[in-house]
Order: sequence, then C-alpha cells, then structure tokens
Amino acid sequence: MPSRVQFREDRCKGCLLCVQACPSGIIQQSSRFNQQGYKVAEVPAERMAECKGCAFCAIMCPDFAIHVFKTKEAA
Amino acid sequence: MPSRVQFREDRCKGCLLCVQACPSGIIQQSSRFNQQGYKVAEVPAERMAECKGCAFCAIMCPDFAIHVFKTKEAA
Amino acid sequence: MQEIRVTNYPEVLVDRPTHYCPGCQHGIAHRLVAEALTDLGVVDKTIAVSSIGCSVFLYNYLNLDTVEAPHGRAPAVATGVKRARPDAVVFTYQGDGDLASIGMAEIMHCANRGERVTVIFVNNTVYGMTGGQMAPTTLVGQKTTTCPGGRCLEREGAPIRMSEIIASLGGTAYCERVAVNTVKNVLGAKKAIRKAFQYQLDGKGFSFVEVLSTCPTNWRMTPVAANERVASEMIPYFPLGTFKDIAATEGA
Amino acid sequence: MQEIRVTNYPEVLVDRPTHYCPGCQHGIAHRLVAEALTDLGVVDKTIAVSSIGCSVFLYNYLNLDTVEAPHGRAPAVATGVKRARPDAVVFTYQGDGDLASIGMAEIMHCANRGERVTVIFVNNTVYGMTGGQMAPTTLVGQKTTTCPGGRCLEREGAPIRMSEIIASLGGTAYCERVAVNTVKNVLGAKKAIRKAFQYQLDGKGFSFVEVLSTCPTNWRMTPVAANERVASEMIPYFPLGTFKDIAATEGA
Amino acid sequence: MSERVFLKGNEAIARAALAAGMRCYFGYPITPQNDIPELLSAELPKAGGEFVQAESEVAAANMLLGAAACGVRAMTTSSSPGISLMQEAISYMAGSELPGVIVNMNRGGPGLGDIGPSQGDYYQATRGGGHGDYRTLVLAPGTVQEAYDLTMLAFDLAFHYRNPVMVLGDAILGQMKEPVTPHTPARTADPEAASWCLQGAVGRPGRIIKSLFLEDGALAGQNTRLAAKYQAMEAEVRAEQFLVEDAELVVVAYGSIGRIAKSTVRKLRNAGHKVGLVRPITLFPFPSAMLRALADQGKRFLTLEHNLGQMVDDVRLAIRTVADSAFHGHLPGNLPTPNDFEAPILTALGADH
Amino acid sequence: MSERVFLKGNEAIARAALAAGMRCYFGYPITPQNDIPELLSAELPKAGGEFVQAESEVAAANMLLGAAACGVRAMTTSSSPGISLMQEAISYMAGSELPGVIVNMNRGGPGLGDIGPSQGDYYQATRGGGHGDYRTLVLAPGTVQEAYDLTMLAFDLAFHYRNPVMVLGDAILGQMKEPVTPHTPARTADPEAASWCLQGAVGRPGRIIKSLFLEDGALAGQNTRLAAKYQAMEAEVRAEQFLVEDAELVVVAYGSIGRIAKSTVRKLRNAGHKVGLVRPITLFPFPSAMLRALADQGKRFLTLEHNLGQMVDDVRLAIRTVADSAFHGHLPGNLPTPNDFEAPILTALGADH
Amino acid sequence: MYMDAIIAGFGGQGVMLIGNLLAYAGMHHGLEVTYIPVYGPEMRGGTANCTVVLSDEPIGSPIIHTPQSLIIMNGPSLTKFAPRLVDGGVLVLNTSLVPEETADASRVRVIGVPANEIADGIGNTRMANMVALGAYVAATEVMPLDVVEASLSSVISSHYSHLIPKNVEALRAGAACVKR
Amino acid sequence: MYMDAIIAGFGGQGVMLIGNLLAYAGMHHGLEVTYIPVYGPEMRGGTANCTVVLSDEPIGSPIIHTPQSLIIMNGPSLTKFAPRLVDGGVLVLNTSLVPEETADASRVRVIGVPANEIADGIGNTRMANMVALGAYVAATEVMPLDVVEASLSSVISSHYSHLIPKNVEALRAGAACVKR
Ligand SMILES: Cc1ncc(C[n+]2csc(CCOP(=O)(O)OP(=O)(O)O)c2C)c(N)n1
Ligand SMILES: Cc1ncc(C[n+]2csc(CCOP(=O)(O)OP(=O)(O)O)c2C)c(N)n1
Ligand code: SF4
Ligand code: SF4
Ligand code: SF4
Ligand code: SF4
Ligand code: SF4
Ligand code: SF4
Ligand SMILES: [Mg+2]
Ligand SMILES: [Mg+2]
Repeated sequence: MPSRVQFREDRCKGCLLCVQACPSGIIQQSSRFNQQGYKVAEVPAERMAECKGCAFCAIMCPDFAIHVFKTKEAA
Repeated sequence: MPSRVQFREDRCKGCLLCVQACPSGIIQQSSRFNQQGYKVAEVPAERMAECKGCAFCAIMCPDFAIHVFKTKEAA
Repeated sequence: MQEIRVTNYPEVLVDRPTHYCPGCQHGIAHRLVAEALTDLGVVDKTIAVSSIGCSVFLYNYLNLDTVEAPHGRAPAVATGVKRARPDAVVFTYQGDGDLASIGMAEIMHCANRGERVTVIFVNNTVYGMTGGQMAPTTLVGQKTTTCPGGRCLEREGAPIRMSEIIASLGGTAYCERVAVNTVKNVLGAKKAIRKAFQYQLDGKGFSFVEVLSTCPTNWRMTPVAANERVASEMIPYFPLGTFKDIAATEGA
Repeated sequence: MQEIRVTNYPEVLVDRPTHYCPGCQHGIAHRLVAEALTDLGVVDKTIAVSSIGCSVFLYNYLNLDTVEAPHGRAPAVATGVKRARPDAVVFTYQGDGDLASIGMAEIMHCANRGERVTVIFVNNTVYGMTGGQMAPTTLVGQKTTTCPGGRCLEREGAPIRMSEIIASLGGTAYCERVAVNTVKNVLGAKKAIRKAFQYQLDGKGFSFVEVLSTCPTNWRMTPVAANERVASEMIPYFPLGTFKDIAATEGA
Repeated sequence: MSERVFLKGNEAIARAALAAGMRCYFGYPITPQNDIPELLSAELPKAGGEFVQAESEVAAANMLLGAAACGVRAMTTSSSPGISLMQEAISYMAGSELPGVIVNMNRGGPGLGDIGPSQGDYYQATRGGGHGDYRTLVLAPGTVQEAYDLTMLAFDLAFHYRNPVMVLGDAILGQMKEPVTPHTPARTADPEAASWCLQGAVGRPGRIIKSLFLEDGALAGQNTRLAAKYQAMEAEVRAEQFLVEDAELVVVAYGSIGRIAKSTVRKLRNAGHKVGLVRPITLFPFPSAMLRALADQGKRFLTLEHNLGQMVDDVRLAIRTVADSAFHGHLPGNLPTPNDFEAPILTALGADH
Repeated sequence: MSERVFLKGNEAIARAALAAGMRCYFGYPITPQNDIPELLSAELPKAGGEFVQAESEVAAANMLLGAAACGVRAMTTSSSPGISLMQEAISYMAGSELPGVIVNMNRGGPGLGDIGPSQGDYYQATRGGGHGDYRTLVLAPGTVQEAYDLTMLAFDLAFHYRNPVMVLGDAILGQMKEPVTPHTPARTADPEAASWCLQGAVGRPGRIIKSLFLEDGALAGQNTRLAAKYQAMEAEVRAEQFLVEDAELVVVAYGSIGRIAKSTVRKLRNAGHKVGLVRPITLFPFPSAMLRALADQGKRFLTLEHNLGQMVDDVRLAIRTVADSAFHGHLPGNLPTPNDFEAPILTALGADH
Repeated sequence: MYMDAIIAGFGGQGVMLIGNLLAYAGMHHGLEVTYIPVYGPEMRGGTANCTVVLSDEPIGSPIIHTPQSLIIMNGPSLTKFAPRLVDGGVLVLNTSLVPEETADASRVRVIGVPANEIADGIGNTRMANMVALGAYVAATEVMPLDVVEASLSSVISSHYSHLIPKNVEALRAGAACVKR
Repeated sequence: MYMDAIIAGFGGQGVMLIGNLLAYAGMHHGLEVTYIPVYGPEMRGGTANCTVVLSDEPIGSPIIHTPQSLIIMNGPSLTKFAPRLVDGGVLVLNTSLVPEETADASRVRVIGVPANEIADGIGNTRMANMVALGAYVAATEVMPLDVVEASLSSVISSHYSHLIPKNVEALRAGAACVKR
C-alpha cells in the first residue's frame, strides 16, 4: 500500500521539523525558495515509495504545510 | 512575691481579650466608661493578690493597655 | 484502490499562511485547539479570547468569534465573556509573559474562582513578540535581551512553574503540562487540550493546559535545535504530566 | 523588695491610642513587629511599607521611616525601596484584600525574585477598612457584605491559602503561618516574625509571615467570640506552621 | 411605580442598573461607592444576573470588556484610584467600540487622598485618562433621581454608540439620600447587538473584536471612524439652566457642586443679584453651544468646581473669542456648602460684599 | 566628551539616564522603547545600579515610587498602554511628592492600536491621566540630542520639584538615529533629598511619605501646596521659535511633529510664505505666555498634531480672547512627512495651493 | 416651607437613625427632602453627624454650613456646630450629657432635653435619640409628630419592629418635654 | 548640501545596515544626519526600509515622503517608492532581482546594478547591499567612498571585523559599476 506526502510549498517555512520527525528519513530541504523566501522541504521522488503514510511529518509541521495520502484496497 | 497589673484606662477598649487570657480569672469588665466610651477592664482590688505576674493579659491586649509589675526580693 | 487523505485539517483552521517564524510551535498549538473544538463539535459555540503576544493574531487563523484582551488580562476578559454567555465554550490562549508575568493576578483568581473556561498557556520561556526579553519562565542561564548574561537565580529568581501553582488552587478542575516537540507529545497534547474543553463542557471547573513551545527566533537557534532544547532543557525543569484532575480525585 | 515592670513596650511603638476597633488584632501584630525590630537592633535602619487597609496608619504607631503604597502594590514598592537602599531592613505590612486579591501579582513576583524583604501578612478573612466585603481568604459559608448568603465554593471559589503558595516559589527563604489568638500562639508569632527579619538581615531571600487575625467589627462578633473563631474555623482551614525554611533545607 | 422611595445615590445607581436590565456586574470594593456592589451582590443574582467581585479594578474593567463583547448590559463601579487602574481597559473598550457603563464616585486625590467628595477626576473622565484619542460619554448627575435616570440612560447610550459611558458622581451624591421615583425604562436589552457581538460563529465567519490595527492605514481609519462617532455624540448634550435669562453672571458648575451652587444662586437672587446657573449634565459632550450662545448675549461667566480648575478649560474653550470665564475652586478635602460660593460669585459679579 | 555618537532616541535616553547618575531602573517590555531596558539591563549593573524587569507596568511604577521615596534617581519607561497602567501610581507619586522619571514613547492608540508613532497621549501626560488634581512636568524632545539632554534635565527637575517628570517621545524619536554629543551633567545625585527621604529613622522621628490626608482640612492643605508648586513650575517653560518674527502664521507643533513641520515651514518660507513655528519643549508647563505674546502681535495660529486634537486646547486657552488657532490632525496609523503639512499650512495661511 | 438641621453626636448615639427618620417623615409628609451623613475624618469611632433638609421646593444643597436648627447629643458636637447655627435658630440639646448653660441662649432658641434620663425612664437609654427628635419636632413644628411616628417602620428593620411602640413612647416623651 | 534617501528591500537583504552605514559616514564626514528604520505592518518577515537624511544644516524631518534618491533592492519596494522619487532623482536599482526596464528612466536617473551577481562574484551574495551602496555613493557623489569605507567598523560588530575588507571590495565594485 503505497503512501505519499504532498508539500504545500507556499506554506512551508523550511523549518525542517518534518525532517526530524520522519521515521523513514526521506524528507530533506530542497534548494527551491518559495515566494516567502524559504527553502521548502521535499521528498525526492525516488524515495517517495518509502513513505509509510504515518503523517508524523504533518503532525509536527507548525504550518499545516503537509498533506499525507494513503492508498487503500477498494472495499 | 506579689504581682500586680495596671490598666491604662485611656487605652483600654473593653475588648476583654485579657479576661479570656488571664489564668487566674481575676480580670473583669468594670462599669466605668473611659473618654472613648469603652467600659474598661479591671482587676478588683481584692483579687489583685491572685495575680501571678504572668503578663498573659498584656500579651493578648491589642492596645498596649496593660502594665504588669512583679515584686522581687532585693538582691 | 483508492487514495485517501490522512491529514484532515479542521475547517475552523483558516487556510492562510501564518505570520509565525519558521519552526514556531504556536502553529501546532493552534491546530490542536482547532482539532479539539472540532472533535467536540463545539466550534460554533466557542468564543476565543486572544492575548497580547505573538499569538494575538489567533483570530486570523481560527475562524471563531474572538475578542482581543489587553496584555495579561485574558482570564478576566474570559470571565466576563463566560458570565455573559454561560453556554458558550470560552478559552484564552496566552503566552508566558502574558500569563505568568503581567497577568499573574488574573490567572490565579480566574482559576481560584473555578471559572468554567479553558486556558491554553503557551510557554516558550521568552517574550516572543517584543523581541526576546526575559520571561518569568526563562530558564536559569538562558540569555535574553534583558538578561544578556543569562538569567541569574540570585538576581531574577527561579523560573515560575505555573501548572504546579494553578493545580494548587481550589477552582482548578484539570491542569496538565504538555509539549509538542515529538509526535508522541503532540498526540498527548491533543488529548489534554480535548480533555480540558470536555471538562469545561461538563461544568467541572477551570481547566488549564500548559504547552511547552519553541521560539527559535528569540532563542537564536534553528528550529530543529530549538525543538531539541525542549527535551534537553525545558522538560527537565518543567516536567510534563497531569498536576490536577478532579475527575481522578472524585473517582478515588 | 523591688517592683519591676514585666511589660516592656519597645520605644519604636508610639505611645498613642490606635484607631483600631476593640479587639482588633492588628494591634498585637504591630507590637510583635516592633519587638522583633527592637530585639534585632535594626529599628533605625528599617523602612516600612504600609499598605491600604485598616493598617494604613501603621506609621502612626511605629516610629519608622515609612512609605504608603497604593493598594496591593506594597511588594513592588518594597522592591523599589530595597533596591535603592540594599542595607535597609525593609518590610511590608499587608491585609488579605491587599495582598491576596489586588496585589496577587506583586506578592508572587516579589517572592519569586527573592527580594530581600519581609512581608507581614495579616489575614482576617475580610476587607476590614472598606466595611466588610468578601476577601480571597473569606471562609466558605462566611457572610460578608458582598456575599450576603455566605461565601459559596461553587460561585466564589475556595479561600486562598497564601502561605502554601508563597512557600512554593523559588525566591522564598522563609514562610510561616501563625496566629495571635492565644498566648502561646502570640509567642510563636513573635518568634516567626523575628526569624523572618533575621533571614532578611542574613540575605537569605524573601521572608513571609502570615498572621491569622480577627476583625470583630466585620465578623459582627464580640472580640472574644471573634478570637474563638480563629481557633474553631480559621486554623482548621489555614493550618499554622512553617511552610518553607531554606535554612532547614540547607541544613538537611 | 410612581411611589417615591428614599435612596442613597449609590443605591439609586444599583437599582437603576437592575431596572435597566443589567446582566453582569463586576467590581472591587472602594469607599465611597460600596453600597453599589453590596446591594447588587444580593439583588443581581435574584434577577438572574451575574455578580462578580473582581480581584482588582484592572480585572473588573477587563471583565466588563469581556461581557460587553457579548453584547450584554454590564457595569462596573469604583472611585478615583480604582478608576485610574481601569484606564488601559477603558482605552481598549473605546478602541474596540464596546459598550459598558463605568461609574466613578469621585473622591479626594491625588493618591490615596481622602474618602470625601471631589471633582478632581474631570480631566480623566472627559479627556480619556487612558492612552490614545478616545472619548467616553460622561454623565454627571446632580440629584439622586438623576443618578437613577442617567444610569439607565448610560446603558442606552453605551449600546447606541458602542462606546463606554461614564457616570461621574462624587462622595456627596453617593452617600446622600433623596426621594426617587423609580420607573421602567423603554429598553432593557439591546437586540441589535446581535449584529456585532460574540455568540459563537454559527453559519457565519468569526467576528473579531479588537483594537489592534496594524495594516497600513487601518488605525487611521479606525481613528477616523471614532472621531466621527464622538462628533455624533453632540446629539446627547444635556444641561440644566437656572435663572440665566436675565443673568449678568452665569455660574457654571456640575454635579454636587452644581446643586450646591444652585442654593447660593437662589439666595443671591433673593438679594437682588443677577446671577444664573448652567449645570452641565453631560460633561462629554460638553454643552459648548449653549454657553457660547449665552456668551454671545454678553453674559459673564464664573466656573465653580470642587478641584483646582479643570472644567473651566472647557468653559473657556466654548466661549473663547467672545468671552472668558472666572474660576473658583473649592479644595478637595473641604466639604462644600452654599456659603462657600457666595463670596466668589459676588466677586465675579463685581458686587461688594 | 565632545565626540559625536550616533544613537537611537531610545539609546540616548538610556545613556543620558546612566550619565545622570540613575541608580534604579524598573521597566516592562513594550515596543517601541525596548532598546532602553535592553541597553540598561547590560549597562546599569556595571555602573553599580539596579535593573529590575518588573512583572508589569503597574509594578514598575510602584517600584519607582519606592525607590523615589529613598531619594535616589530612578526611572521607568514604557509606551502608551503601559503608561495607562501606571496612572494610579503616578497620582500617588504626585500626591506623595516623589521625584521620578517616566518616559512614554507614545504609540498609536486607543487600545492596542499599533506600534507606530502618535501623539495621542498628550492629554494623559499633561492633565494627569490618573485621579485627582496633579500635574507632572512634561518634556517633549524633538531630536535625539534633546532626548539626551531633557532626560538629564528630567532628573534635576524631578528632585527640584519633588514631582514625577515625564519625557514624552514617540515611536519616531525612539527609533530614529542622530548624532549626539554626550556630556556629563552638573548633578548626578541629590544630596538635599537627605532632608526628606527614607533612610531609617536614626536619631529622629520616623518620616512618613504618604498621600492620605484624612484630618480636617489636611487634604485641602496638600492640594494648596501642590497647586503652588505647579505654579512655580512655570519657571521651567521651554519652547523653540523658528522664523516667527515676521510670520503671519505661527504653526504650533511639538516633538517629532514639531521637527517634521519645521521642514515644511522651511520649504514654504523658501516659497515666500510668511510662516513660522513654535515648538513647545515643555508641555506642562505650557509656553502660554510666549504664544499669547505672539497673538498680541496679531499673528494667526495653526496647531499641528499627530492625533485628533489635544494640544490645540492649550494653544487656544493660551491665546483666548486675543486670537484662535486652526487645527490639523495627522492621523495616528499614518506616518507623517513634511508633505502632509503643506496643504494644511497653506490653507491656514489663506494661500492658494 | 424650608428647614434644615444638623444632627450630631457620638458614633453610637443613633444620630444617623433619627436623621434618616426625620427625612423619611418629611418625604411621607409630601416634602422634598435630602439626608446626608458625614463621618469624621477617622473612619472608626469618633463623632458623626448628618444633615437633613426639608422643603416644599426642589432642594439645592444637601450640605449646610449655617443651619437653621441643630440636634446636639454630646459636648464636642455643640462646640463644633453651635457657632454655625443661624441667629434665632433652634438648638435641641441633650442636657443629659451637655449642661444647658453651655449653649448661648441669648442668640439662639435652646431646647434642653435630658434625653438619656428620659430614655432611661422609658426603660431604654439607647432611645435618647428618639427623645431628642421628639423634642425637635415639637419645637420646630416642622411636621406633625404622628407623621414621624408612622415613618418609624421605614427606618427600623422588621427584625426590631417590636420596638416601635417604645420608640413612639420616646418620641412623645421628647415632644412632651417641649410642650411643658 | 542636502540629500535624502529611502533604502528598501526584503527583511534579510541588509537595507538597515547600509542605511546605518550611510548615516554614520555622513556623520564622520561632518554632516548632520538622521536615520530611521521602518518595519512593515507585520512584525515578522516582510519588507523593510529606512530613510537617511544628510545635510549641512540641522535636519527637520527624518521621514521623507518624496525622497531625492532611492536604493531599491527588490520588486515590491520599487512599486512602493519609485512613484514618490522626485523628478530627476537618483534611483539605484538592484537589477539582479528587478529588471531595469521596470523603472521609469525618462523621469528619474536610474542606476542599474546587478548587485547580487557582483556580490556573488566577490564570493558573498549577502554583500549585495554593499554593492548597491557603493553604486549609490558613486552616483550621487554625496561623499567620498573612502569615508564610507572608514565607517564600516562603526556598523560591523568586532566579531565580524575580518569581513571588512570584503565589504570594502563590494562597495568599490558597486562604485566601479557606476563609473563605467
Ligand atoms: C500593557 C502592555 N505592556 C506591554 C506590552 C508589550 N507586549 C506585547 S506582547 C508582550 C509579551 C509577549 O510575550 P509572551 O506572552 O510570552 O508571548 P509570545 O510572544 O512569547 O508568544 C509584551 C510585553 C503590551 N502590548 N501591553
Ligand atoms: C485601588 C484601590 N482599590 C480599592 C481601594 C479601597 N480599599 C481600601 S482598603 C481595602 C481593603 C482592605 O482589606 P484588607 O487588605 O484585607 O485589610 P484590612 O482592612 O482587612 O486589614 C480596599 C479595597 C483602594 N484604596 N484603592
Ligand atoms: S508520512 Fe511518515 S514516512 Fe511519510 S514522509 Fe511523513 S513522516 Fe515520513
Ligand atoms: S515542518 Fe512544515 S514548514 Fe517545516 S519544513 Fe516541514 S513542511 Fe516546511
Ligand atoms: S499578669 Fe497574669 S495573672 Fe496577672 S492579671 Fe495578667 S494574666 Fe492575670
Ligand atoms: S485586652 Fe486590653 S483593651 Fe482589651 S479589655 Fe483588656 S486591657 Fe482593655
Ligand atoms: S518570535 Fe518566537 S514566538 Fe514569536 S512567532 Fe517568532 S518564533 Fe514564534
Ligand atoms: S474593621 Fe476590622 S480590621 Fe479594621 S480596625 Fe476594625 S476590627 Fe480591625
Ligand atoms: Mg512567550
Ligand atoms: Mg483583611
């Protein structure tokens, strides 16, 4: 069951608390600045598969900048 | 060794805390009013001899209205 | 196969960027309040009292009827609100300068009267909004702009532990200290905040949740380092836990 | 045979009638302060801070340099005095309305900072000077002019126990609750007050003595009945004893 | 209802507030107004309202702010030092446009002063002792009946203008007893507050009651709105005129001093002196136009106050460029009687005495 | 010592206080004056003084009262809402005749307002926002050098008159930097305070510093003494005149607005308009006599303020019966620039523009 | 009709009560009335006085410097207020505590009443105040005494209403003492 | 001599630092100077600007609505301040972030400086502010550049004094860019 995270880049302030929280260690700081001038967080595409969908990152994000999706077998 | 108490009547407010405190039970309220209109405390002359000089009355008097004297043998 | 979104930000949380500094945990505390009110289904009967500090703009992020209290006076304002609207859910959201310094008399008496209000107390050991001055909760040795050599026990006294004091007052029904520095602690904080509101709804009395929080800007640390400081320095001095739970006592 | 006077009112106690009501124990507390200062030989380096309450006229009865503080603010005024004159012996004399209600923030922070001052806190469970309104220390069930049906736990909260709270603060060196309702208790109170000043002289920190006291007028009782109430109602709720003694702790 | 009852000024205020539908009262004891909280602590709960003895005047004023934000009729009462402690909250209430009634039974100052009457708080009341440009409506009763009536009015005006309203009495008014005819006011609640007050955001965006305006120009906008409101309050000007028509000298005095001066004026009239009295009932707004009109008629003026000269500024400003006002201040600490004003009035009249 | 240093207004005040021998500082953080406590928290202890961050402005003002009672030079600083909280203590200090320096870096109000500059606290400063008849000396610097100089002067005056002295700046003065020439004042302590201050009653009766006067006539006596003192303060009047000699129109403006208006006046002069400026430096006592003299010369007046009209009362009172003053208020919430005053001045001049 | 009175005595002598009673009676009699208490500068103990004004027109000042009448219950009050009484004014004096000679009978009309003794006679010293008021009403004829009697229930709490007849007795005894 | 300037940019671009530096240099050059920072309505983040006035007479207003010169480090600041620049005024523009064409060269004198790139070239992007200031001083000739260089030690804390040479380099690079 693959999961994925989505960063709302306009919200991210690059604090990296999500990085600290992620049990899979897949989040990193990108080199992209957003409009506010912050280097946003990201999960490199190649590591997205490692995402457990645990939402730890979202729980720790002070800026509601993360959405986590899980894929379930249809009932 | 006889002791005695002296009431500064102008100070007394007739609260009777001294009456409550006296272990000899010799203090009572007089029927005399002082200038402030209070019925002052007194020890009837006939009972003064029972005074132990313990100063409990003075300790409890909120108005510094009592002096206690003890008579000692001269050295 | 169906993709579902795990993260569900409550509707009462306004969808707009906050003015908080990167890594400032006021954002987490806001979210937890939003979640608790949503879970309890009381959003539309809630009245918030915002206080003076970085979180004065609470009303920009929580879509609630809100009144702005003068610095430190939120518990008095909340008292007025609750007395005027006894059926409303009333809470204050206050910083450590606001609550533990200038507002000491108001918080003590609000708790002691057992006002049926909830206080969310965000303790970040510093005056955030005004640029990092010493707070009553500043730790010994911590440097701020008004104790540049570090807080000195001899001169400035010990950091005040508010939860312990509030718990000792008669009107307090529930009092807990939480942190939001780890996922586990955030989940604990969420439970505590929910419980605090539940006690208010049940008319049990005054409820109080102290949230240990970071101020990376004024601690002059990165957000990650600041978050680590919560565990390494704050929690040892400000232990987490329930300091009073009237239900537990009643049950006993 | 020689007659000697056992009672020795200290010189600092001004020889003039007080304005207090019959049986009001402010007079006893005044005397104990006078005795302590005299015993310690510090009368002429003492600065008193009088507060607003029946005892505002403290300065008429104690021949000391004195400043009158606004209602509740004596601990702040004392802080200013002590900082300006670190070598002076500085004390406040405050009632329960003054200290535990309007002055809650100032007393908490003065204690917490560990100001080297002494606070004499005369708790008579009522606002004496203004005619008998409810105080934070008014006992549950006690009738006052603003809780005419008796203080109600639900509505007005529990009477605040200040000594317990003050003892919990970091800067407090010594904190004790005494009464002056019996000879024994007066003697205990005398010792406590003396000790409080001694700790100030020794630079140990903040010292605090709570004196349970009567207000026959506003309790609407005779002085004797009022005095009995101290034992029957006050002491059970406000237990006497030492709540903090830094020397005892240090010794251990 | 038209039965006269014999009431202290303090009692009249408390009873008027009850009759006006006050839901919440917050206060802290202070002489000479304790009858108000004492009466209300017994009566307000019976009427279904909330009585809270606050921990301080700071707290009381902020509780008032909170209750006002909910659109209910609420009041606090105090006397001079306590009113000083309320200044921050009053400024916030004005800035946040919140209604609420504040009673000041003025006592002697500065500092602890005494517990006797004084008018030393006129400036504080009329110019905002707190920070920033704001005004409170100020009503100054001279009789116990007026204390009753103006307290009722205060609630109406507070809600009409969404502004704090101060009832400014003194230790005389608070302690004196007079017959009062109680009545039921037209309004005892303010349903239109439902359009702005806090209730819980049911099916609408959250409402924000605040005085912080950081965005560019926002505070300027708020100040402009407030200024317009203060201008509109001119509609509420009230003053009593007594024998001014043919008067050469107009005595201006308010509150207790106004009524005491009235006795003096009556006596001097009987002695043939052409003197009249204007007693401002609203201190803000001030009856400037009335005074100006009298000045235009060529009358002279004497302002009498129980202080060292405060309202006289407003009198002089009102009549400036046309006339000026003499001043006599009766000192706080001395009880005023009609005799005290005879000499000053005669002097101002230029009569010998 | 005559080296110029480049300082913020806030820093200048802190440095001046240090140079003036201040022994105790008590304050509570508030924008826009935090540089003062921040600088002093580092420097005052080094100079052997006491820096206390108070738990609130209420406490800070009362600490000031305590230190002042001991006759030492002491200061507190704050901004508008914080100053409102000090009103009770200031009234007590005035009533108890205690010296002390209070700095208000005026920000926008009412309520929380904003953190920008404003002159909305003029009334509060000059008329006593607290209760009772009292006055504080009010010094209004327009430049950073003046902030430095007047802060020093404030200590001298506080002790000379045994009265609180307020230094009234604003967010502009606090934040702007200018070169300052520091200097050492003639006095850095007040030995004559030994005759009244609290030290411990060695070989003399205890001294009592109080504002309670209950005995018959006592409070009246105190108020009389105070009034005489306020009268005596007239000796301290200070104001800057700029190009008034041949001016038709005199602009009256103080503090930051005074200096900003100066730029406008200079520009309009260059364009041939006969306009001058009076910048009151003391707001209490107010330079009434100077304005009155100018009015007697037939000049016209325009008062400019960064508020909705407060000092204009004092201007009008000063020149009443001779002339009147027009008024233009720049709104708090908007930053003032010289351009903003051109049109109002030209209008008052009757020039077309 | 216009009359004003200052009533003065020690704290415990009930001067406020009779001031109140006189004012109530005035109101019941259809007059305009004011009543104002003045406590001494000391808050506890000391002397107390109050001022009552009765008029058929709206009343200006409730505070009077030179009153038309006085009820004086003790010595210090006589010293303080007698000089301010208008020429020919009525002075009801409690001669139980103040010798009648102390008053200046040449300038004012002195009504000496041994109020304490009369009250003692009735069996309650504490009603000396009522005796004095009875004398006052009789001397000034400011209103019929029965209006005052009927007003007693307004100032005496229901708890003590059983004492009303005794108070009536005291008022009448005071009045009688003037008639004689 | 009179000159005023508004210097504006993002929070982190160091506009306050160069404003301060310009003012210090003015003082060291013997001029009267004022400097005033303005933070945006939001307290955290956002844009920042300051105003510097230099004159050989006492300065009236430290706040200027229609400045004689501008140093503009980002786009929003250009939008806000360019319209207020006096006709013919000097506009130093950081063309690394704002295209030179955005400015109205027909009305004012535009000095485009690719400040970030030049700073990058020197090895420290964060010195773009110094580059811009160097250009400004060269363009306005308000004072010799070496006065500014000598004043660096007044605004850079001793902790960072090793960076002074780099700052000098940046100032000069900016100035050079105008000379060309
Ligand atoms: C009466 C008053 N005093 C001071 C201030 C200035 N002030 C604004 S916020 C604040 C402190 C904020 O600190 P805290 O409560 O800890 O909140 P934080 O910003 O850290 O979240 C102060 C002192 C004010 N607005 N009003
Ligand atoms: C600011 C202010 N609020 C209220 C008062 C009125 N006041 C005077 S004394 C007092 C309370 C006194 O009670 P307490 O402190 O218990 O002293 P006590 O008289 O019982 O000894 C109050 C409320 C005041 N003087 N100042
Ligand atoms: S959902 Fe879990 S695993 Fe996936 S990125 Fe977030 S923290 Fe990492
Ligand atoms: S926690 Fe949120 S704001 Fe911080 S870096 Fe991660 S996504 Fe960005
Ligand atoms: S000294 Fe002792 S025995 Fe004598 S009267 Fe006093 S209490 Fe009684
Ligand atoms: S205790 Fe003192 S005041 Fe009380 S009755 Fe005895 S002597 Fe008199
Ligand atoms: S200053 Fe501190 S508390 Fe304020 S927003 Fe920034 S990090 Fe948060
Ligand atoms: S009122 Fe109470 S506290 Fe005050 S003097 Fe009387 S008995 Fe003492
Ligand atoms: Mg904080
Ligand atoms: Mg008490």
